[in-house]
Amino acid sequence: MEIPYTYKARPDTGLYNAKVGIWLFLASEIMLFGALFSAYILLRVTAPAGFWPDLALAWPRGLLNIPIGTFNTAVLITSSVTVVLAWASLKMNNFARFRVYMVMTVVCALAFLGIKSFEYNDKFSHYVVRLKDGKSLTGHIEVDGRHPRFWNFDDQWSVAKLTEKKIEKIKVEVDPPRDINGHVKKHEGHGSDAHPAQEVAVSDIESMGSYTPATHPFFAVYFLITALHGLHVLVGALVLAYFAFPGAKMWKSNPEQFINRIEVGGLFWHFVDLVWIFLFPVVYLL
Amino acid sequence: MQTTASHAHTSATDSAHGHAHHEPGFFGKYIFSTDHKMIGIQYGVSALLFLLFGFFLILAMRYQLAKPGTAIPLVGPLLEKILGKDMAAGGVMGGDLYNSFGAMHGTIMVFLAIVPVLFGAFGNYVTPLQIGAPDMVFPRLNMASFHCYFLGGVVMFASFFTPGGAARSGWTSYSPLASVTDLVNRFDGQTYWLIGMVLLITSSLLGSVNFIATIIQLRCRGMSWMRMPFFVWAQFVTGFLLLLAFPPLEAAGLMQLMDNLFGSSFFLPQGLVVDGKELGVSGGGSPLLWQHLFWFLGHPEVYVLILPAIGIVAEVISNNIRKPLWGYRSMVYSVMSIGFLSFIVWAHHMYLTGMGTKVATFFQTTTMMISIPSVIILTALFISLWGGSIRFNSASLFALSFLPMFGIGGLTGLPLGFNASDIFLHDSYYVIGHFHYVVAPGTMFAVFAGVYFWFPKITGRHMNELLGKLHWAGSIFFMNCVFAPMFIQGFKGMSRRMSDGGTTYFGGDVAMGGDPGVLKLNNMILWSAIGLGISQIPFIINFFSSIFSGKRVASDNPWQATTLDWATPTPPPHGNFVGEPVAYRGPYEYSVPGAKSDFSPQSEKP
Amino acid sequence: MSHSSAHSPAEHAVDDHDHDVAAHVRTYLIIFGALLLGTVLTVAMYYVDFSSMALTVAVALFIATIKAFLVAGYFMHLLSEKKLVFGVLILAAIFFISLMGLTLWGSGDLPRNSDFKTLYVP
Amino acid sequence: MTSLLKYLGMSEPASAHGKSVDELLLYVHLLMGALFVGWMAYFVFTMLRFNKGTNPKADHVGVRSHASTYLEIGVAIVEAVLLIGLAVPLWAKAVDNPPGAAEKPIEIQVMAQQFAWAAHFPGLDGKWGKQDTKFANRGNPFGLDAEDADTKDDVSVMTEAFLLPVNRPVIAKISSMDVIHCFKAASMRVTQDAIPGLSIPVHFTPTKTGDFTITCAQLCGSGHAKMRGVFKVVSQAEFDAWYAEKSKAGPVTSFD
Ligand code: HEA
Ligand code: HEA
Ligand code: CUA
Ligand SMILES: [Cu+2]
Repeated sequence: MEIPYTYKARPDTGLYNAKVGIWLFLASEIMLFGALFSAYILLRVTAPAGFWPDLALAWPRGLLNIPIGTFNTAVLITSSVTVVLAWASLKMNNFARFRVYMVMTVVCALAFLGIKSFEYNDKFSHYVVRLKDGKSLTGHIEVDGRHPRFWNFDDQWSVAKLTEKKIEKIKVEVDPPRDINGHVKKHEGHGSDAHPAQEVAVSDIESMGSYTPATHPFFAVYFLITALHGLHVLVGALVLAYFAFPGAKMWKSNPEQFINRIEVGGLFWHFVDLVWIFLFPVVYLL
Repeated sequence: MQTTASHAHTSATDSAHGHAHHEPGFFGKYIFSTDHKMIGIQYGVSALLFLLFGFFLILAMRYQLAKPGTAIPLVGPLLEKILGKDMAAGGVMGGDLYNSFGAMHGTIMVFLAIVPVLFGAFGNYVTPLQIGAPDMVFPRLNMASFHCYFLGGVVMFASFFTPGGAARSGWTSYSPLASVTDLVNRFDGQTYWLIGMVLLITSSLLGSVNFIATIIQLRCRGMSWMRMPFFVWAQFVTGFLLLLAFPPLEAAGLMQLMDNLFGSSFFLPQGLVVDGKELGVSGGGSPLLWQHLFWFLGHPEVYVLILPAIGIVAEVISNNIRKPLWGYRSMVYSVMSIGFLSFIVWAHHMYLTGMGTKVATFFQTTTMMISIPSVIILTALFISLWGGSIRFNSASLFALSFLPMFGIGGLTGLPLGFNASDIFLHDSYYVIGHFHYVVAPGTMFAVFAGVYFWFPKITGRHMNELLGKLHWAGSIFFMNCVFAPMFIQGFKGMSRRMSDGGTTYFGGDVAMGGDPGVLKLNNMILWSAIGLGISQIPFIINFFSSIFSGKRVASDNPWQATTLDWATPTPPPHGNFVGEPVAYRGPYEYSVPGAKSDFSPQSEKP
Repeated sequence: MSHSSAHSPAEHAVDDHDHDVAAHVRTYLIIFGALLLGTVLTVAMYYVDFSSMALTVAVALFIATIKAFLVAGYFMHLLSEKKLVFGVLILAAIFFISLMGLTLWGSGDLPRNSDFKTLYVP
Repeated sequence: MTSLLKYLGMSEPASAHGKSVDELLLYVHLLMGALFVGWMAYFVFTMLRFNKGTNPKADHVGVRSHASTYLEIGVAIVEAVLLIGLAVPLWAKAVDNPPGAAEKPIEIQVMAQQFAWAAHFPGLDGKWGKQDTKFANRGNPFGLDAEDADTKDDVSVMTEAFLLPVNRPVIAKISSMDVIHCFKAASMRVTQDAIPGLSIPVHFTPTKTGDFTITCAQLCGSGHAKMRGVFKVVSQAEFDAWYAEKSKAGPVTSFD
């Protein structure tokens, strides 16, 4: 016996099955990301003052790369519109256009992930170095002529490890100074002189850590939420890619159901975009 | 509609498989089945096995409580051999082993036994039948849900054999304890626990999406909302609880996983000094955040345990008293309000973490509010009995005993729900008594009632009544002997989760007002628990022997029931119904004045 | 269902008129522009000093909410969606708000004179 | 009335607010008892009266009266009364509002660690010594700075019992250095989780002298069951003598 309403809407609810399913699923996703956002806000609100050394603030601000984040937002928004255009193309019976839009969507997704991993690497090699005199520096470091790489665990430095390896000095490419809001101070400008390299004696260092989850709850939250979001992007991209190519066979056999599938896949994709719409200001800008 | 069983077999195969007749192979039939009935059976068997396993864990613990410091006979040396000297030196259960058994007992009973058997097994098997659906709405998701559950179970089970042993921070896994118990093995039992939980949560999410969508979309013609059997309503609300309450725990689980594996500090505050040394973490986290996220699931979860159980009981009772449920509508509204309210009472588990008056008042008010719909449901069930013509068989005995047992458990929730009296009772054995009355004689009895009740539909054979009644008598007697003394122990101030059974506190400490008499109760509980275990033997024998040699059912509707699940052939074939089922009336039209028999099935044309 | 038809012919059946969908496409492109504009505004806001964190947060969330509304309302066709979907989303919204709100409230309202620190952390 | 609870096995309360806690417990249990007995009687009656033998033909409608509605409303009202009349005010008084200076409360710090309790008094000078995480270890759970002048006369009690004077309010600031524990002095009707990262005051006024146990009521690791603390409630004079002596000796923690 066939399961009814797989592609025709049930008269009294006005919905076909998969649509009910996806909205229920999205409701649970709201709770999932909602819990993470709640955790973020709670941790931030209760963070002890002076906890982040760089600023007189409990919570680091403005440490993420805003231009890149903005660009990625645009990429994701673009993919959101292309996916809905793909669906509209099918509605207008234009399969070729559908495929073009779908491919564009998937390309955007991959671009997003690529850019994100670039950002990740940047953070993993960015250090906060707390000095014994109470001051602290942040910036990329250079040890023995090498920059740390996040895929290489031997490359993650700590004071203990430096001492053990008998390394006496490291170089810190110090970040431009920031004001209390985390904004880069204007007159400092950008360019090469914004990153003066400074030698630091290991014996002067109290502690150091890269911008990783272990260094501050902010990074823990940032990495957890963006990684989970990235996973959603990845899964979404796989599903959409499947619909664009192998799964597109259904367009011949059962066009109605195929359009529904695209709609449902699109709903998921828009949701991923929605999460980012909140994620971007909340972790990059606030 | 009524055909004999053997006849049903043929007719079913004819019509349902008529169009595409291919028999699935072994894997297709038993492991990768997408048929809701087979998935229900898979869930049921795995969950009952976990139930037994959870019981063995607690049995070992109860021995340790009754005779602290002595080796567990038979099992002790085995534990020492398997789990190592650190855990069970000389066959005596150490503190760590006790804690890990306790944590795993709670986890296994809740997430791997009772929820899967109620929601996964009965929910899967019965819900589509009762609403007249051919299957679940997403059969492949349904299969994936079972696979995630099974994998989660395997991970949990495997964790016993990791270095350092299984998780041992309670089923609640409070941070920082969960993050600092094992600083040597970072990939420890707790990590397994978290991974297992993520799998189980995924399974629940897939399941709940499926259930809700099925109930919304696949109700057959005539099956309006108010004609749904109460069991279906219970599953519907349970689905929402799982759908919306579980994700925050998933989030929390991921955070704790990060704390354990990547050294982050979501739940670890500044300035932790563990084992006399400063813990090298950044700090800045909040231990209470974990508790909030855990109990945000934890409280709805307890209703996940009880609502389907009440659903089963309602079905069995109305069938066996030959009478409609009294106040069906108010029961439905109550179950909805329970579902809604259960999301905003969670901090009653956290009264003593430090709460100001305002928040504490909010949560105890909602807690008292949620007890009202429970009272309404129970009252409706009690009142239904009036004027009935009650039949006592194995199923109905269990269902009827559910009522006072759940009553005791629910009532003892009240003094816990008032924050001021919880000051005294918090984390004492009173709490253990409270919730075991709801989950053990409560929920478990509903499970048994359900098994006896639907067994004939599932297998085409009855279970043995004599063995069933034996099972019931032993169970109800020993259940009470196990859990009633716990209230007394609680009043005497005995704390839960104590590996020495309270000897440290009660070793003649007169000021506590505690006389060592409470310790003697531990002995009684041990023997009762053993008795309880023995009482299950008739059930296990009955269960397996009846599959092969039970009395064959005389008709497709051996209990003369009204709901659509009995309007199918026995056992229901793939696709469930012969012809399109239609519901013409409410679910419990028993003893309708003027009707020709004392039951008017939903599917019977008026 | 009475509720649907007038505004949303496109999503129900494949035999909708093409020009309806074409009209939708125009809407999508407008929304796309609005979203990009919203993004620019969000970033611009970061460089404006509102001199109050609360105000900054309010502005940022306000813009984000509008963007979310556009995506959900138009791309996800929520504006013309069935009641049932709203029911589910409203439940999720209520529970999300209570999770966030009560957790924050609960962690803030401690017995009098409690401190957010261990006895010795300065 | 509250002595009824003794039959249930409860110890006498030994603090000023303890009686109110017991009253609430009693009233709730009376409500529960009434419901239990009433419904059990009804239940047994239906089993006898309405089984297949005694009532072969079921009645489609059953109960026609609205008694149950009144009963449900009754339960709700009793719960509301207990809530508003007893639980909320009691919590506000016994948990939230600390005694004012006029009542001359004696302030102590309580620190939990795996698996022991420690108490810290400011000493005769009435000033707390300087405390810092970097000094904290097993022997010095309060992280006292040995160099600090205010520390010298502090009293910090590790394993033996500490003393409290009878009939004087105590404010105990509860905290933990590692995991969550729970400070439970059952006879005092006091329970408060000891949470790292938080310092939460509880207050009570002991009204009886004698030895009292502190139970750890929150799972905290392998030694949870053994984590027992003891304090003695004594007369003011006895307390003063003990306090002076301890204060002179300085904190007994080993500063290693
Ligand atoms: C199925 C499970 C289940 C159910 C249904 C409930 C139901 C309730 N629970 Fe329980 N509870 C748990 C499972 C459950 N609980 C668990 C597992 C824990 C411990 C978790 C842990 O810490 O590990 C716990 C702990 C717990 C606490 C925390 C205690 C503490 O740690 O200090 C509190 C506090 O408010 C509480 C309250 C309640 C209340 C008010 C209800 C109410 O909903 C009850 C309403 C029901 C009634 C009021 C009954 C009405 C009955 C009649 C009208 C008729 C009676 C008739 C006869 C007896 C014949 N529960
Ligand atoms: C649904 C949940 C559930 C269930 C059913 C049970 C069932 C039982 N529980 Fe448990 N328990 C918990 C959930 C549950 N428990 C939780 C959450 C905790 C807290 C953990 C923590 O502290 O973190 C706890 C803790 C707990 C403690 C406290 C430990 C401590 O604090 O130190 C005790 C002590 O006696 C206990 C005892 C029992 C007993 C004797 C049963 C008995 O009722 C068990 C009876 C079961 C059987 C007799 C098996 C029957 C088997 C079959 C029918 C199999 C048939 C098989 C086939 C046909 C294949 N439990
Ligand atoms: Cu400390 Cu339990
Ligand atoms: Cu609860």
